[in-house]
Amino acid sequence: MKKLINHPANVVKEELEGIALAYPGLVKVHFEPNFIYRADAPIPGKVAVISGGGSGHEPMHGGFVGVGMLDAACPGEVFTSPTPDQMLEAAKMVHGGAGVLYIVKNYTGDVMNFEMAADMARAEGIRVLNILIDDDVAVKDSLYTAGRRGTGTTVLAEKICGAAAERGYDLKRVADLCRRVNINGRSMGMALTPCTVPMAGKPTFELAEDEMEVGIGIHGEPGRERMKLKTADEITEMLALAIIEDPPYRRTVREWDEEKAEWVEVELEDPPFRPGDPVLAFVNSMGGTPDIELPIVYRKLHEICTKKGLKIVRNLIGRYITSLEMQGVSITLLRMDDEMIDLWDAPVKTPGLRWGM
Amino acid sequence: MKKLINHPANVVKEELEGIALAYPGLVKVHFEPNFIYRADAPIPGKVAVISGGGSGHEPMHGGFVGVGMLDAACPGEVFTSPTPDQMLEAAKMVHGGAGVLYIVKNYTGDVMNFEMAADMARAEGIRVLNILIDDDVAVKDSLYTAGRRGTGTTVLAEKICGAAAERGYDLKRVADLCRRVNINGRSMGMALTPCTVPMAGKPTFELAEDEMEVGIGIHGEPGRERMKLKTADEITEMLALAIIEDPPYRRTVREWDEEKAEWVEVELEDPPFRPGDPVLAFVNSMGGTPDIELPIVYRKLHEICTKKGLKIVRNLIGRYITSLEMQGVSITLLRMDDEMIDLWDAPVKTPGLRWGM
Amino acid sequence: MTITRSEELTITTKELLMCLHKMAEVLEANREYLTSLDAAIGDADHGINMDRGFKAVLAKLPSVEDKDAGTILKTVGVALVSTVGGAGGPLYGTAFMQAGMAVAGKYELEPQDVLAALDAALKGVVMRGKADLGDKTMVDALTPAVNALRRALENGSGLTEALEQAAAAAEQGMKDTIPMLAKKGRASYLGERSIGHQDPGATSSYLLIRVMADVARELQTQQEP
Amino acid sequence: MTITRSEELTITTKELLMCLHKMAEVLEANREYLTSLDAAIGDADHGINMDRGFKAVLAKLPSVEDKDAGTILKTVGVALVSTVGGAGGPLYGTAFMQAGMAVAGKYELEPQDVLAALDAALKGVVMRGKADLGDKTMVDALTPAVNALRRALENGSGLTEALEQAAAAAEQGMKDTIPMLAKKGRASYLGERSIGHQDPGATSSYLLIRVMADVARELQTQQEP
Ligand SMILES: Nc1ncnc2c1ncn2[C@@H]1O[C@H](COP(=O)(O)OP(=O)(O)O)[C@@H](O)[C@H]1O
Ligand SMILES: Nc1ncnc2c1ncn2[C@@H]1O[C@H](COP(=O)(O)OP(=O)(O)O)[C@@H](O)[C@H]1O
Ligand SMILES: [Mg+2]
Ligand SMILES: [Mg+2]
Ligand SMILES: [Mg+2]
Ligand SMILES: [Mg+2]
Repeated sequence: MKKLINHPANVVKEELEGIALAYPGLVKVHFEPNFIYRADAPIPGKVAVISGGGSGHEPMHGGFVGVGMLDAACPGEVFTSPTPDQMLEAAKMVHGGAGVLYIVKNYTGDVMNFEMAADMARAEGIRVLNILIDDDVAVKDSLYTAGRRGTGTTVLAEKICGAAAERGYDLKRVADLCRRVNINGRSMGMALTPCTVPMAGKPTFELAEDEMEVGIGIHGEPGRERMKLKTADEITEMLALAIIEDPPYRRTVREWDEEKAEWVEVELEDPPFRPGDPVLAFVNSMGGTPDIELPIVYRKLHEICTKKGLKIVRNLIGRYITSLEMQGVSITLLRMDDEMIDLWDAPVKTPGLRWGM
Repeated sequence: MKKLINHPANVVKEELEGIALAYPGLVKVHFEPNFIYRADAPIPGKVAVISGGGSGHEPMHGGFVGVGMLDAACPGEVFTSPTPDQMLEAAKMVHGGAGVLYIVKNYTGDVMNFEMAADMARAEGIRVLNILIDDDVAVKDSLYTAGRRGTGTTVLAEKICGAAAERGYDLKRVADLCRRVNINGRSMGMALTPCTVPMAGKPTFELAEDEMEVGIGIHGEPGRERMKLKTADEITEMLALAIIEDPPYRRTVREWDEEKAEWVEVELEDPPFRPGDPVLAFVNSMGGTPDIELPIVYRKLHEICTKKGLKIVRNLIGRYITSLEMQGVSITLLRMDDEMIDLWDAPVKTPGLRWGM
Repeated sequence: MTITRSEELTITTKELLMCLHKMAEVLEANREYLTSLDAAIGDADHGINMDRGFKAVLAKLPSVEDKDAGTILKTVGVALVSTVGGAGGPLYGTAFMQAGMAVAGKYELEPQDVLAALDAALKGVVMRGKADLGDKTMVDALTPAVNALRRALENGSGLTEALEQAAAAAEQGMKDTIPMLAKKGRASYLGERSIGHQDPGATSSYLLIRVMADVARELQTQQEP
Repeated sequence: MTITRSEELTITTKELLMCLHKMAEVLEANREYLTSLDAAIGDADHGINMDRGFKAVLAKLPSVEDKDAGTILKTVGVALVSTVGGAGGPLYGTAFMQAGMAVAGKYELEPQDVLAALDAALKGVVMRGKADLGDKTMVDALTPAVNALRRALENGSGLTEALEQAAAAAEQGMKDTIPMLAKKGRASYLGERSIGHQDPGATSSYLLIRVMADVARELQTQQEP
């Protein structure tokens, strides 16, 4: 294992120490429990948007804390969901009296930990809603699986909901928007190489020189299928068509019902893409793929979208939700509406995403 | 070789096609000869800042074309200096009548090609000055080598000079500023892994699991020394001290003398760092190193600078000048003055660096 | 019920603490093993997570060593919830917290208390994770273990023997996860590819019950002259 | 000078074009070889660059096939400058452009013309790159080649023989770069580590001169009954 680290057990702690030193005016770091939060939090009257998940996906989520995006992020160990006490303490630190939105990627661990945290926060009198992101079309059904994983759409939801909260949307509106972003976003990823969790010390799987994994998540786990290496155009087409031609996806998710004051099962359906849809096209490096390769993928994605009648109105190309040093790419398409476009364009100032200020 | 490409020979061309599709309002791409240029160029009365070099260092230089930074960038083949016709045509396309600054990294190929281009552009009546960036302290002398290589300081010079040009500085002033940035900036890098040039198909060198290369350039070439792998703290200390304790560096470079209308040898000296110096600290991933590791390096760099009395007034942490998928890191320290800080903070809008707009 | 009270082994809080220390040792010893199982069908952290969690447990135990078994177990649960993370954290955390509720106030655990605690633990895991038998999770090791424990005690076995049977059932349950297709947790994303691999959570569950059986046998041996 | 004009081989533009085609072939065949030499002490692109450059040259040649040798060579130089890039582009580009200037207007090259062209090429490389003998560059192959060619012609050898000696000298010069410490170009950054490796540019220079000698021998053989 070759990494710029001191000791595998200290990676997250030392990363957080570095972040605290690097962006003092923008974010602060709380240790034990660990979370990164806006330097100017709490902002009275503003909904606090909080996310979190395992480390190793940088810049997500810690790199998205700042003005116009997240109020706090809770980093777990590498590829391991954070714990409820982190989420609870983060909520207590940044909430401004207008409630907290937890944006949760749909992984069993994340879901359970964030649900526990929400219960604990409510017990302390803080309004909390949890919205799940489950956008990975590599997972076909939700009956025989834990449901679709949360991947690329998470970044877009954090930006759009962060902007909404900054504009003064109330908790219910931010949560509804987040759900809307989620059901309109779809992703799929692939890997050319595995990655190595520092504490594990060896790659999460092995791939021959002429093989790739398709339909991976973001935790170095093997994907749905191993296949022979293909060209960038073929890979892009495979991912893009899986997304664009994905049928309606129906499942139930657990959300907190504020009126009933209990967790309820909510049925959701993702409408499929249709010709004429305006979309945000997001080409994301899994971490180790160099920037020179991303426009090659974008080029083909643009061609396919055009052929399918999808109009790319915004794009995002780079490393935003990664799996350590894994080489590979994921594609996310998000059907946009005017409100979402407007919120996407709103100023944002975080270590990982910045414009307009 | 595992890459998201179609054919090794088409990598640069298809990358450029993708860039043209991805940032239509911001940059345009000219093919044969290849260059990327500001969509709103030429800007009458503004000095045009142009750079270029081999591809494989993305986002440098093409990702730095836009408002407040480069007017054009000329990408060569991977790790191969571009050709004079690219530089000439780029100059003709973007110059706004106030002259052109070529920012040139000190590699034999880049230097010769940019000198030929400058001669050709002057023959066509365009005022051109070339300023060299030679900041890599891994190269000790200039008598027995081609002189220090241009590395991390290039990114900072492009930002600062781009901002100056945007503000209306004249050619001489932008060139003087660029020279000042160069003599105040020092860098050094190291690699944990090699990288693979697409056309070559195999790694540029081989390293054992417990080895690293120290004092590398940015072209996948082996470094000054191969040594046993060390911890992030030890590596950071090694690079940082080599930079901070570097003695005055003296060499002659060729610059164009506008009065004499000929190339002249100019003697330059880089003053060493002194306690109290305000610096910009730049921690750069060589491409494949994941973002989680960079704050770990920054943390130690911050400690060392503090101990040495250097005051970090600005920083930049991320992937900006890379060697394809190479894992490793480079550190650059730039002694700042108020003018440089002010220009650093000025708005910039490029695919690779953006703030304030 | 034909259990002769006088012959019975009971577990004091001191012995419970010893058992928890053993669990921590065993999880440390099996860290790579559990992690490699998780690498095959998950994300290669289960052993690391459990080891980190039980190290945190060890750090917490001194502060409750004079307390009742319920308090000790709840403390373990809270420590696990706040240090393990992932799926394992809430699941094992809930399991220990529920087990603690089941024996609240007790300073000595009789066989029925052990059964009540383990049964509560299993119910806690199911409540939190909603996995069914056959979904290829820790439930597939815990369920047969609790059933075997109950049956053995009902049939008049002593605690040592009953825990031995529970451990054997857990081991079988763990092995039975190999041919299963995962339907819960991270492994479910692999679809057919999850078949042929042993579930890491079922494995850690077996290991923990194995420790309980081993500790009981050791105590029994010490008590017999 | 004791050269008997009647015995002499001259090079027509058609033959020059043939020679350039051969050069392109040889560079293509040696692409990996030159690149691997460059990987050891440079950046692994010299073979790729030269191959790309000469492929571009081939594409340009039809447009000048009726032109004089000077125009042909200058066209080659311009094509190289605008397609090779790196250090090789300006250096070889300048070399061919200068060679072209040296034989401007000629449709047939006599031995002295060949010498003048090669000499101009070398001077062009030195003017552009400022390398000294012993710096471990193409200059270390070109200089002995030009010297050998001049000496052989002065000593009365025919062009074929003289070019054979030039090629042998270039080959020796190329090999002599192995123990050298690089002082110019990318390899100079390696310091001591550049020692023990053959310079890629010296190697491509040898290969090009080798082609000239081979082509001359072939023409000679064809002309002799
Ligand atoms: N819904 C669930 N119910 C019960 N056990 C589960 C559930 N989901 C996952 N598990 C168990 O958790 C184990 C994985 O734990 P761990 O690796 O610590 O968490 P993560 O999957 O978040 O990395 C699996 O092997 C499985 O036994
Ligand atoms: N200053 C110089 N003068 C003469 N030849 C040089 C000089 N610098 C480099 N070379 C030659 O160029 C060769 C490398 O060419 P190439 O690989 O195409 O360019 P680059 O080094 O830019 O990648 C070296 O092997 C050396 O022979
Ligand atoms: Mg995990
Ligand atoms: Mg090169
Ligand atoms: Mg796991
Ligand atoms: Mg080279």
